[in-house]
Amino acid sequence: MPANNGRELTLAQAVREALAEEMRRDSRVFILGEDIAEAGHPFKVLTGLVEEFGAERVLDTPISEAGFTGVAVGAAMTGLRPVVDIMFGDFVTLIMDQMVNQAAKVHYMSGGKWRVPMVLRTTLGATRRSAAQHSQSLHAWFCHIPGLKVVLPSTPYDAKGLLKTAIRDENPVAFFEDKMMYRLKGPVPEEEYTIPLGAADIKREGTDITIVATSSMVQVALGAAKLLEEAAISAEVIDPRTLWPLDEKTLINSARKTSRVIVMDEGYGRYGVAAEIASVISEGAFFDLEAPVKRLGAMHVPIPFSPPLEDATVPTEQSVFEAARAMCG
Amino acid sequence: MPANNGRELTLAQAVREALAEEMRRDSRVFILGEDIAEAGHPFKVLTGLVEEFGAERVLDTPISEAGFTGVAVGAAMTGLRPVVDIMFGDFVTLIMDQMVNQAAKVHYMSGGKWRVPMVLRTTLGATRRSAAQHSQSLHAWFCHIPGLKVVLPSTPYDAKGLLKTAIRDENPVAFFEDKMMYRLKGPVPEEEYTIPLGAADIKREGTDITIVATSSMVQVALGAAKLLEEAAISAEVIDPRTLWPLDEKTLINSARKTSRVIVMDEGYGRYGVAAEIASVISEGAFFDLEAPVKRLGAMHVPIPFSPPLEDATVPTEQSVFEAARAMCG
Amino acid sequence: MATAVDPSQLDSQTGNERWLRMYRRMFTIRTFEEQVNDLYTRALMPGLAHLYIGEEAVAVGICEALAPDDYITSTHRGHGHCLAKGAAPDRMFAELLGKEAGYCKGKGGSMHIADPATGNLGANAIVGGSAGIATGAAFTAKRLKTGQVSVCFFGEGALGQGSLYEVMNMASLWKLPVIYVCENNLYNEYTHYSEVTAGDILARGTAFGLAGESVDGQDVRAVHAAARKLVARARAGEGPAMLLANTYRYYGHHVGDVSRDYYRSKQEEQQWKAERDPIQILSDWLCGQKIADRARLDEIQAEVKAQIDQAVEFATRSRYPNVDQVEQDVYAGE
Amino acid sequence: MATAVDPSQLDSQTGNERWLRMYRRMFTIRTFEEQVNDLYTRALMPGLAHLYIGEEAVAVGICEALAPDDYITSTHRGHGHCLAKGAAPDRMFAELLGKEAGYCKGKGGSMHIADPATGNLGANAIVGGSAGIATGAAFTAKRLKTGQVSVCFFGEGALGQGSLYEVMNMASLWKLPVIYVCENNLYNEYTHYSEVTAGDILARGTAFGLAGESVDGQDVRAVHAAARKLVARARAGEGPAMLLANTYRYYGHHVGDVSRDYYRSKQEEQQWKAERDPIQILSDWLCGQKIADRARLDEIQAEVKAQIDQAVEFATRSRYPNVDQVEQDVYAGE
Ligand SMILES: Cc1ncc(C[n+]2csc(CCOP(=O)(O)OP(=O)(O)O)c2C)c(N)n1
Ligand SMILES: Cc1ncc(C[n+]2csc(CCOP(=O)(O)OP(=O)(O)O)c2C)c(N)n1
Ligand SMILES: [Mg+2]
Ligand SMILES: [Mg+2]
Repeated sequence: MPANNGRELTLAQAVREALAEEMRRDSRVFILGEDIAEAGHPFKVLTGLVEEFGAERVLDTPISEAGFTGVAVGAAMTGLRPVVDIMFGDFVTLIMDQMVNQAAKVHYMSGGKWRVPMVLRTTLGATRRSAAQHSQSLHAWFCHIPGLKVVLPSTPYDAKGLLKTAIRDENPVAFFEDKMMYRLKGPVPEEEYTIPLGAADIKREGTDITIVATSSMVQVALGAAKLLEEAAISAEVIDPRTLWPLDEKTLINSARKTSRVIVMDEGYGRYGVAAEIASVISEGAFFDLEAPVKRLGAMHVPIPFSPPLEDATVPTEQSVFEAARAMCG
Repeated sequence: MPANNGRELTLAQAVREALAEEMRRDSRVFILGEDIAEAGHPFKVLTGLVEEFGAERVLDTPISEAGFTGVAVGAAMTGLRPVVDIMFGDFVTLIMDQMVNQAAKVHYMSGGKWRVPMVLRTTLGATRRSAAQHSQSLHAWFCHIPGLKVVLPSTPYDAKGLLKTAIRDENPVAFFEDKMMYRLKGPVPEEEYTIPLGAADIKREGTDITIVATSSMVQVALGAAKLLEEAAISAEVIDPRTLWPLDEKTLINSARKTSRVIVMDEGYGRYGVAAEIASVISEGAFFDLEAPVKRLGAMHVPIPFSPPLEDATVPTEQSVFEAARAMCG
Repeated sequence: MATAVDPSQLDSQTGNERWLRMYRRMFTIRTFEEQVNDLYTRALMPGLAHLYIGEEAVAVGICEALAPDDYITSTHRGHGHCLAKGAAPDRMFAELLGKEAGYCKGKGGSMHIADPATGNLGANAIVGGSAGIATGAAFTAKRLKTGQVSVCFFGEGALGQGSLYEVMNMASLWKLPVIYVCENNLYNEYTHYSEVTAGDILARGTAFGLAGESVDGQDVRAVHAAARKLVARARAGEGPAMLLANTYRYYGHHVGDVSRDYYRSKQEEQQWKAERDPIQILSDWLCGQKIADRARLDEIQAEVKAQIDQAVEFATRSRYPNVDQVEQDVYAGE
Repeated sequence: MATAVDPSQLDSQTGNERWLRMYRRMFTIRTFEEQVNDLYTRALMPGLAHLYIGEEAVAVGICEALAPDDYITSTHRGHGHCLAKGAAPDRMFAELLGKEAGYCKGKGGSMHIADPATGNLGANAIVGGSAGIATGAAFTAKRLKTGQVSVCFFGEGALGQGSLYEVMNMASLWKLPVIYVCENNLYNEYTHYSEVTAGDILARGTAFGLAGESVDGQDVRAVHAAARKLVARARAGEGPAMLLANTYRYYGHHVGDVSRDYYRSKQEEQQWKAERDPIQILSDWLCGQKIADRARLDEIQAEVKAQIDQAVEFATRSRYPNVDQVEQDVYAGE
């Protein structure tokens, strides 16, 4: 990480800065989505961009997710670099054909001739009291599809560096931002930097147990690690940062070292991201594991509205702490 | 299994018979989809149904997958029992909003008041030289979503019994049929029977290694088991039959017995169904496993058209045989 | 296609009681929503809510043309539709607060009120997400010959969703008793509809063979007259229709949207409130026709306010669901 | 909206060479397709193919109005569009046989021919799946001021896909240089379009603000005239259009669909072939106008046949991709 001279940004600001820098650098980059121009997006992530880059490059669309994602695919094939904004991750249900049957396959089906350099930015994460259709984390679907890359940043620093790389990538990249993290602050240097896709980051070193966590779950894991420290358990926290490509080596090495692993992800627990990561680790570190890899995801229920119910659906520092202590006990 | 008096049906016939019986039993059941009436579906699975039940209950739709799936959700809520026909499993990309944000959540979001008893029938499977947009096996997406049930039959007998149960279920059920298996013949008794969702079936008993296989992969596993027998390795082949609910107990017990496990599924290998099954087994049989659970899925590539390339993307009897022998060696 | 309907033609059939009932309903919606805003502002309500104030005449004029067992589907801005179709304010508030006594046991919240007893198939937080459901309900009604009609309420933003046209096509082919009600309140969130909507709105329905009608959504009598006509038509098996109701929301897109200058002017808001208020328009007419005097209307207002106060009280006092509820209702019949 | 265009108006501009070139192209498509059918019947072709025979005038009339760098998107029934836009038959055949020399190295096959060199963004096996892509290409053209135009070919079955209307709306709002060409060959697979298509086809485009035009798809001169007009309009920045071309496919939905009695009569097929054949109509006109005589046309036919024979030969002889190709081209730039 370059020296940051104490500068701190929120995750929303980091995303905006990445977009602005890439739009300045490359006039082919543009953003399209709903209420993103003057409104700057309901989460205010894009405030100010239309003023700098104009309505031609920060484009308000109709509420036509499938349609404008398709337009982005065609624009990407013919020389532009679209960044598609899907307001809530729940609405990706509407764009799967364009992402999966078109964007992900165009390069392969054309024998490598056409390319689709586009970024899909959307959100994940619950606990905003937004109920079942505005709280999902559906990134596992994208991870399953060859031809797509999938990025889940967990800090402002990572968000900026990874988004810049995603925009420069020659392939369709799905980029998931946790809604609850938009206000999270963290160091972001003034100088330009990028972060390669496919490089996990060890957010905290430890020796007794490895906690692999994605996006929103990284902060929960770090909180749990502190609690564990008080209980004299040293937890290593690793953020894969990109789920495809997946940095299997870093995950497996850590598992070999600590011999115990918890995998956390905010998607639905069943048939989710944690299953793949757990499988990779179980395969790669089989002879070093002292206990089965434990998966902690969202409950296998639609996200309820009622606050006490919703809070029960996602892992917490306390629940991770307890799971980890039980494994190390 | 009831006595079958030697009667054999193809998988296509078994599906048709299940539909016809349920439509006779319950006048609320109807089918809708493209080219399913006079044409009887491009795969001829539905031949003869419109003649018996009329165009009101075997309904040709426009090429509007999202739209007619939505119509089915509303019809299911208000007293009918729709069976939605999506011609190729690849087109489920178009109906994810209706299946996931509507059908799967209506019961929960309404506090248990509205129900959505509907079946989505579609296909999976490659090697038909149909290329990347007509060869996918996308059932993993559905398994990930709470509120849905997911069925993958591997024999005519199972297809009939499971489909009848699916139609009688009070919930949205996704039912995936392997295109290449439509002509597969197998015993199907005359007498009525149903098969519960959530009960795995041991297709072949064995003691040295467990092969968990779904849909099309069951036949491949059984073929591999024969080859293994010649090499003096006794393979147990288990078909979970329904991926949600998942009969974890049967899978774990077999793994405990044999101590070695291969999981096969025709979906893309990464972040797929095999990861969940492997994780369930790794957790449940951890202390009994002699080797890491091995996953064998489709390659992580869009399905290519060219025959030699396409054939390389899916597991074969030979490749399973070799993997199993290596594990047991 | 957009023929004007003379509401006075219907007066004899509808009767004074009906107009007063509509007045009460509209005022109920408004008072309910003001309370929602208040609860939100006082940080007593979890999440967000989208207020229907200003648009009351649309929901009420249409639902008054429906039988109790006719179906509706609603939107993220759904309180008005639910109340107009007969929902009780106390259980609505309870739902908005995530309480067990709510219509959905607290699991749905503001955007997912559903109630089989009043034919409410559910509010829906996916823009355009309920068009299929409403069409499917009409399919059942036709197939089972129940005589029911289904109404799909949606904002003009849902004109951007292609699945709307897919189901309109099927409704038209199969002559289903469904009415697609487009509530054009001029804005998709923070964007004027004209920036994202090409061509002609009603033509989008008629191109698919639907009957099309457009109406002043601030005049409950006009809305009601058009609705009666289209409902009768649908019930008689003459097929689906699209009704375009021109209206306006007074508040923000949601309760938190308070600085609206960047997308619309205070003057525009003031003008609608002053000149086109649906409750004012109806009161003026009721008084002008001597169907009621100011005192009678004040009486109704007082009754409604008392009811709403009680409803808030009920909801505030009632309890949250037990945490073990979280895993229930995922699958039916289990 | 559907104004008739008099093709003779354009004759002076287009010239005789152009009509002869169109004749050659149409005959190339037909001969190509007959060979495809033959290869399939002799079990030499993997998978299936959807023949364009009978519809040649549409692709040729339109692509002749395009510049080499203008864009097209195509469908599952795409050979005609690809050839009309300039694809070479030998590499087409190679692709259909899954050979490495094919346009997509054998990875795409019949339904996915794509070729940047001829502006072919790709055939698409998802009905309606390329409407967004064609619109996006027009977006780029407008944004980069390249002057290119984009044509989206689709069968009338794609009218069932809602995303078509989503992108038409955007094309109209943003005045994009894109032309949506609806090839109405009367059937969606095995279902007559009238059973699944309500209302008025052209009105579905004009409702979204598109210019609309309808044309006899068997008359290449009529198609070409309409295309020239709409392409010029689009290139001049006047916005998108929908062109409805009425046509007919002579063969089955795909090569394996040989018993068609249950969905259409032999008589209907015969009548189209006898009375509305696009190649016959053009030959008659060419001879009638003395632009060519029968001998000249026979000469062209012989040349085309020889070229197609060579192309089949080339494809049959060329080799399959090596198996290690399977994991290449999944990600670009790697
Ligand atoms: C498919 C989908 N896309 C985007 C959103 C986010 N969103 C919620 S309301 C809204 C605007 C809706 O406008 P309109 O349909 O006119 O309804 P109004 O709010 O004006 O009543 C948007 C974009 C959503 N809920 N669903
Ligand atoms: C989204 C989708 N649904 C269904 C299909 C299966 N299918 C392939 S071609 C076809 C009919 C297409 O009819 P039309 O658009 O009129 O084209 P034509 O075949 O007549 O040229 C169908 C239903 C598909 N490929 N994609
Ligand atoms: Mg609106
Ligand atoms: Mg057709």
